[in-house]
Amino acid sequence: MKLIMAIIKPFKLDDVREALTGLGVEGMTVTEVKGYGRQKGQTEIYRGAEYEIHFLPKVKIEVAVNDDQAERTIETISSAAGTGKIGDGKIFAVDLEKAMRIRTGETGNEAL
Amino acid sequence: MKLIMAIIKPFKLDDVREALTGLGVEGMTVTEVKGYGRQKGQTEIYRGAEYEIHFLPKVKIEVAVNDDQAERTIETISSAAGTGKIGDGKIFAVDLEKAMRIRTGETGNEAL
Amino acid sequence: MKLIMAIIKPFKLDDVREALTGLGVEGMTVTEVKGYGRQKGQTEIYRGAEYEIHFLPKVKIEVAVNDDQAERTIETISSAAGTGKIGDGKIFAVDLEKAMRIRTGETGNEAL
Amino acid sequence: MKSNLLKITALGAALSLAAVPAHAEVSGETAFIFNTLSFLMHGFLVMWMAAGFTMLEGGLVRTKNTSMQMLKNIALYSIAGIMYYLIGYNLMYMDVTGYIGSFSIWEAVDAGITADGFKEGDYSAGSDWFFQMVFVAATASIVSGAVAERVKMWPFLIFTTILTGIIYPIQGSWSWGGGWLSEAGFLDFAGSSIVHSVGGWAALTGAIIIGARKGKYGPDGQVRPIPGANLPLATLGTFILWMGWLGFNGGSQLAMGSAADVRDIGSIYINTNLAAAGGVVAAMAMTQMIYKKVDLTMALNGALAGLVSITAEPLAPTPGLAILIGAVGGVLVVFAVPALDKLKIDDVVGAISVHLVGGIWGTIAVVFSNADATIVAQLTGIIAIGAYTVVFSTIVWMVLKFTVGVRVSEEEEMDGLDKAELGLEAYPEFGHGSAKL
Amino acid sequence: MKSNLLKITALGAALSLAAVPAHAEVSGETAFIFNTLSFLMHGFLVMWMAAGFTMLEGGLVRTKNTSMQMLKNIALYSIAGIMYYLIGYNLMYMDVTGYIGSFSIWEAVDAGITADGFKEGDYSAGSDWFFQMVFVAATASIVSGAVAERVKMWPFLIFTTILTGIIYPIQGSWSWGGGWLSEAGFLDFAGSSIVHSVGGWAALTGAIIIGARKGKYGPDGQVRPIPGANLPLATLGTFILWMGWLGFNGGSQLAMGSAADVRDIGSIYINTNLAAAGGVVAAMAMTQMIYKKVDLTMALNGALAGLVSITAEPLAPTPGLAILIGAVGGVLVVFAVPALDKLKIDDVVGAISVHLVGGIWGTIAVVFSNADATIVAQLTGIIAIGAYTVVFSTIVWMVLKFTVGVRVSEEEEMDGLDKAELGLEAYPEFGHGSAKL
Amino acid sequence: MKSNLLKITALGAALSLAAVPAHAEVSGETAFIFNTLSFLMHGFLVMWMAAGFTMLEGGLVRTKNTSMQMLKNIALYSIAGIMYYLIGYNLMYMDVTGYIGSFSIWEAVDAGITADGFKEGDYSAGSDWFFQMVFVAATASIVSGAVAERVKMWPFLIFTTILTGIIYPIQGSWSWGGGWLSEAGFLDFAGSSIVHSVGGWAALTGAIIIGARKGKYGPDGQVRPIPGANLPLATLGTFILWMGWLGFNGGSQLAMGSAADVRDIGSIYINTNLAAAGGVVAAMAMTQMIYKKVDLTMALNGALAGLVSITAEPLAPTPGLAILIGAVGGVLVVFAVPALDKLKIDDVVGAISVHLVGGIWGTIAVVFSNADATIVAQLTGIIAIGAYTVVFSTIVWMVLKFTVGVRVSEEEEMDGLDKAELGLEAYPEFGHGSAKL
Ligand SMILES: Nc1ncnc2c1ncn2[C@@H]1O[C@H](COP(=O)(O)OP(=O)(O)O)[C@@H](O)[C@H]1O
Ligand SMILES: Nc1ncnc2c1ncn2[C@@H]1O[C@H](COP(=O)(O)OP(=O)(O)O)[C@@H](O)[C@H]1O
Ligand SMILES: Nc1ncnc2c1ncn2[C@@H]1O[C@H](COP(=O)(O)OP(=O)(O)O)[C@@H](O)[C@H]1O
Repeated sequence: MKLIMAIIKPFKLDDVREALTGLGVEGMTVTEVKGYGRQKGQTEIYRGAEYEIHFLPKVKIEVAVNDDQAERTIETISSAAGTGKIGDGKIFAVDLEKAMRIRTGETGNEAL
Repeated sequence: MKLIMAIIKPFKLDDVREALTGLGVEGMTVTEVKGYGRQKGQTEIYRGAEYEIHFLPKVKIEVAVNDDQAERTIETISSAAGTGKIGDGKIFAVDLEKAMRIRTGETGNEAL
Repeated sequence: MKLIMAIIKPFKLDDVREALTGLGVEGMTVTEVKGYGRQKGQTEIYRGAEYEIHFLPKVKIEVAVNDDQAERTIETISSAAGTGKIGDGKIFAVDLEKAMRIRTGETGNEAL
Repeated sequence: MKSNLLKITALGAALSLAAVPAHAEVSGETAFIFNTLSFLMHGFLVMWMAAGFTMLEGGLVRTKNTSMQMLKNIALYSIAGIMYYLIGYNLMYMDVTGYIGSFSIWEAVDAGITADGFKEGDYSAGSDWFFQMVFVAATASIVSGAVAERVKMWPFLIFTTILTGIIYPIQGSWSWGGGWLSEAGFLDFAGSSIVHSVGGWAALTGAIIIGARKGKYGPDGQVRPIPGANLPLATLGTFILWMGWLGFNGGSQLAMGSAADVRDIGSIYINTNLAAAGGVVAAMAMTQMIYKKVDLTMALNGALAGLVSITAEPLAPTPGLAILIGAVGGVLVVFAVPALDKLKIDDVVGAISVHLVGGIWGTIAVVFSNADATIVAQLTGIIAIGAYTVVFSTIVWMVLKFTVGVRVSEEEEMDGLDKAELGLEAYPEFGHGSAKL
Repeated sequence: MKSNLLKITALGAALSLAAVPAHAEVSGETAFIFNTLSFLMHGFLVMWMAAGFTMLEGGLVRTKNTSMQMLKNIALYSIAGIMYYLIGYNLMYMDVTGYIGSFSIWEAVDAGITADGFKEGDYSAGSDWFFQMVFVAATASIVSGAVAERVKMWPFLIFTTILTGIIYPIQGSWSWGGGWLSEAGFLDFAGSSIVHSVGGWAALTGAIIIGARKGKYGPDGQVRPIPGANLPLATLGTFILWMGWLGFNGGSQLAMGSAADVRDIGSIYINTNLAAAGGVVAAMAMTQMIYKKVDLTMALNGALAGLVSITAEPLAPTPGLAILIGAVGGVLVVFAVPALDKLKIDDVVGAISVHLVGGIWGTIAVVFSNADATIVAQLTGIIAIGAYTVVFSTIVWMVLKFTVGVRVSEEEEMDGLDKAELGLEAYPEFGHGSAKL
Repeated sequence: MKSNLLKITALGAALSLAAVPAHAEVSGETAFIFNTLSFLMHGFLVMWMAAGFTMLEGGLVRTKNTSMQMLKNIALYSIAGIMYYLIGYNLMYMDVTGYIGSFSIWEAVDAGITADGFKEGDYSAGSDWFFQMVFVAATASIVSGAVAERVKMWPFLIFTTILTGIIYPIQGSWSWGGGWLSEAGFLDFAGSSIVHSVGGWAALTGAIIIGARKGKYGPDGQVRPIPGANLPLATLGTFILWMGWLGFNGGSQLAMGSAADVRDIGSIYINTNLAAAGGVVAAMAMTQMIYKKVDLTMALNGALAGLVSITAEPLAPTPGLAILIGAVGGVLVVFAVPALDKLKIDDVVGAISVHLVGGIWGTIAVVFSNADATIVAQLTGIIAIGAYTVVFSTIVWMVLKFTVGVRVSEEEEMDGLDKAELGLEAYPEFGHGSAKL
């Protein structure tokens, strides 16, 4: 199993959710985050003083999928979240050793 | 070492924290998240229009434990967080390569 | 590649960010979290009743780096975030299998 | 607000209740003070409504547009005052030909205070100006709520400038200025039509011309609700408006210098308050019945719809009738909001449903309690004011659209106006202790 | 609020300060206008207290119950007005037998305005109704704060209906309506007992019958604080109440038509304000001494306790005594809040400590400054009003409990009333830019 | 606020507009009631400004200091009232020698009400006290905003005690108390200098002595903005202050018992309102021109700067001039804020720029409309009041600094004052459903 983490633009969340649902992914966890990458923050003025906002609002989604689905999930997120502009985000994948559904106690792929 | 992530119902947080303390787990990180699994969101009405709330409020806990404790930690979370109803949540575990306590610089199991 | 997660004191965030920039790390994701470790919560009084605040506000940073940079990143965070007092925080590292930059589709080290 | 002529007629009707030696024992100067005080006291209550609109709208937009809503409202209130001084007041009240007053700066010649003593009903001209001025601002606030979250700031403020300086005053001259509508027998005590519908019509044309927020309506016509970010703020705004409305309607008695006048102001307070109460209860009952859940935002809109509905005639109804008139307003708003959505007219805060629908209903409802009102005259006023405001507003919005543009870019809309147009956030913090993100 | 008879006595005492040619130079109609204006102006201040209660309570509950608190308060204010019109006012003031008035709808027969001229102390009946009405709403607001976060909405609103339509007016007839308590010499100028304690008793029975919030008290009796979610909102609410209280007490002078009356209103403003100040300082000092930290929520409660304490006699005390009376109120609240917790009576916002404890203290404190007050009469009033309200409220809460139920399910309580009963959230956003979660 | 002597002069000027049979038809007692009512009504508006300052400051600090800002403001308002009663009022108005009044507790001897009837301009002493008292609190609020986020609570409250009990009243005696400054011809109608600059000077010395917030200024002199956490709250506060200011300036007419007086109050309302409007528009235009983006917080500060600027002479200017005076205030604030930052004087909410800079400008601007004002007298007042306040404040701040300390530790500052000094959080929740974190 893989745990796929993607950091995307907040307003792309709905598109990504719909795309993943279309793929049969049945669960997702979302966190409000801030971040920067090549898309550096912006310069703003507040009460006459310039300052750099280093972190921009993003949304992090986490999806646990079985190994077969991993590649397709990444691609789906990538195409649903992309706008072609800087700040589109990143996708990371780590190996997921265990998964358990609390209600039933199922583990492994069953639990996803 | 393992990093155990569990997504649970918010009001179960205190029970889980107490159960883990009982187990001797000495640290924990909590994040406010939203998510869905088999428990799909609900339909609500707002100003005369129906809409689906896709994501429900959950709490994500992260606990780093040594390998021996991992299994017991998962079980403890599972039983403390369970209500038997949908939406009880999921537990994931990934392999934790390194851990460090910033204050002392200790690493590995010492750091947990 | 490694995904480095560090839980630090909120007011240390800027120092850590600057230190990492100095190191050439080009991206970072930050999450507002609460947590406890050896630094247990505090006792407070509210309307005449004592109570323990179990979780204290922290900030979690996540940085994906290539294998070579991992060690140096951990050390940099550690020294930038440290105050020598309890509650300084922890750093965790997990193996990162895949990374992708959404905008360009680059993967692996290129994507970081 | 209506001319003194109309007022005296209305009073005549009201007085039939009890024989009153009106003004018998109050000296001319004392009456002058009372009348002026009424404008001032009720005026500061109406001024307070500016805060009410701001909080209401601030609570019903998304966080990313909240600061902009704050700015637009404090700016429009400022502009309204300045414009009403520079052009508006005299356009509305000075040498009205029937259709329009004169273009000139307002100057306080306090005709009321003369060496020859005081005439019945005299008051200080400045206090009247102050009271009238806060009404104009209300009209502009209505528009700001409807077109929130996508209109560009400066074009919106240009529209506000024209609305408060020209559009509102001209139609106001027809009725309160003593022009043709007042001759035609049109009755609108405190402005269900003259203030609220005008704001509502301007909001409607704006909402249509600017278009709906991105994502509000799905491709197959489905409606995607965009919940307001801060309901306590919206509730606070509603209470502020409720309080201010006592001044809005109470001060529109235009006099407090006799026992009968102050008694009437009391009746107006009661009716205004109970109409709002009726609106709340009706909206709650309706949403419970239709949707099986009470909708807080509809209850708030219900209160406001009740207030708008009673505004055209807050004096003549019995309290029981006032409750009913307000309740009908509350019911109407529950239906109007989804109806507008079906038409894909995107009104962020329900301003059109409250102020336009409620305003029309309230103007019609005058005939139920005021014997001097005729349905023909009322409809004449509703239609004339509506047609005029729609045409004039459309022209202004259109000119703005094809010159400077009225709508922010899609990306700016996504990022939110706070970031895009103001470069700041309403709640900029992230991480309880970290200030400098 | 007290009958005019009582007022004149009180005035007599106050006037001993300086020889005053009361009403000598004010014409009857002018006095009528002033008296009526006092009701109206102070009435809109008291109306504003509805917003104060709403914000205070909204700030002291958890986010998941905030919208519900908004709704309950705007609904109860609406219902209070309608019920006081339909039954309450006449039950309290019309043909009071000594124990009860008459069951009938209020009708404004403006007795004050007649062809024969004006009698001393005349005012418009409607303005009095308006002023009285806003008091009823305050009573209901007190209950809503205490039983927040677990009571079911509609049953709560049914309780409110009965409280404002029947429970409050009947006991009100005993004193302000001129019934047996006023004959017995019971003095309660603006309602420490008649308004605040009644609300407090109804809240107490409610809190006991409905039971504590889940998780508030641990298995071994320990108290688990549940901090309020929004302290700025609670502070705003306190300031609103403070402002409104000037109207609450000032307007209870019932007249402004003579130099002596308006002078007395001034004294009332001063004492009301300073009692609140005393309450704040005392609560701050107490929490600093006992807990080594000042508690903001206690300071807010201290202000309100000071206000409640001075309400039974805001005119007679010197400013120094007013500070003291308020300060004792502030001290009492610091002890009452944990004491109630020890009894496992869960009062979400401290309403019982503020309004019931403060109300009893204030009613007793009348004897320190008003020579006409006797401790026996004051205790008679306190006990009679308390016993009556407890019995009546208990019956209503019990009937509700065993019919429709008064408490939401455990799961609904966990999810919060906003989600469970209203289907919405007070602050629905998540992710600064994502509106549609 | 100025002595009656001054007022009558001012009136003389104003009356030249129209021949007025002042007070001709109003009986002595009726005038007494009107005058007193003006103090009371305008007094509750100024009291409301306490809430305005609280919300403004609460919105412009960071979340971690919000509760402390709430507490400090409700505490200072309480202390101001008590101190002004115990010492302040008599020090300012009782037997003023020219430089100071007498040390004694205020006692309401209602000189105005005598058996001999009423003299021109009489009012109840208590109402005057109430109106004056709320002014003192405003002075203290100004300080609280500037030194927020790092000053220790109790030392700050000690400073407040001295400021409101001694510093403010002594200089007040020089002008409004009839002392040497009023003899010198210094004119400050409602307190641009006497209230606002005094607060501003005390804030300035405090901000310098306490030092900047950690992290506000970088090592190389760069300015790091620390955005306020809640702009809707700050906007609400601004609207509250705007409303309250109508009372602040309007009530400073000190009389309402003649047609001319109430007319003048009307003019004051208009000018006050339009000066604020001018301030908003000017600040918006300036920030747009200089920074290419409108800054909401500057627009809010602009409104307040406009209000402060018109306060020294809100009666004499034409509305057009009032707009201009306010606009200059709005422009000044846009430059003053970054200028102070360049000097590394850390003023959290812009209090010094608004109240001190605006106050000086307003005091000078009197000469543009009031023929009795001389630039020499105005500068004398500005300098004398400034020097006195700076010296006295410096001494108090310094004594506090070297005894109990004025600043929290660096760690407490990092954690926030709410946690460090109060042990609670303004918004304690985390996780929508989890209350007990
Ligand atoms: N190396 C990294 N480690 C962790 N998070 C990252 C990293 N790089 C980018 N991110 C996250 O991804 C978000 C989007 O990054 P973006 O600016 O699009 O990066 P790039 O342009 O480099 O692809 C950032 O806001 C940040 O939250
Ligand atoms: N595949 C998944 N990947 C990531 N998070 C998930 C996944 N499935 C569920 N979750 C998280 O767990 C929470 C609880 O899921 P739940 O509805 O109880 O799932 P199930 O009924 O499938 O066990 C969800 O709200 C979501 O945050
Ligand atoms: N075992 C753990 N698993 C997950 N997070 C932890 C763990 N231990 C500590 N943390 C996180 O690190 C933060 C800082 O911990 P701290 O109190 O400094 O720990 P210690 O004193 O044990 O090093 C905590 O608030 C918590 O968020």
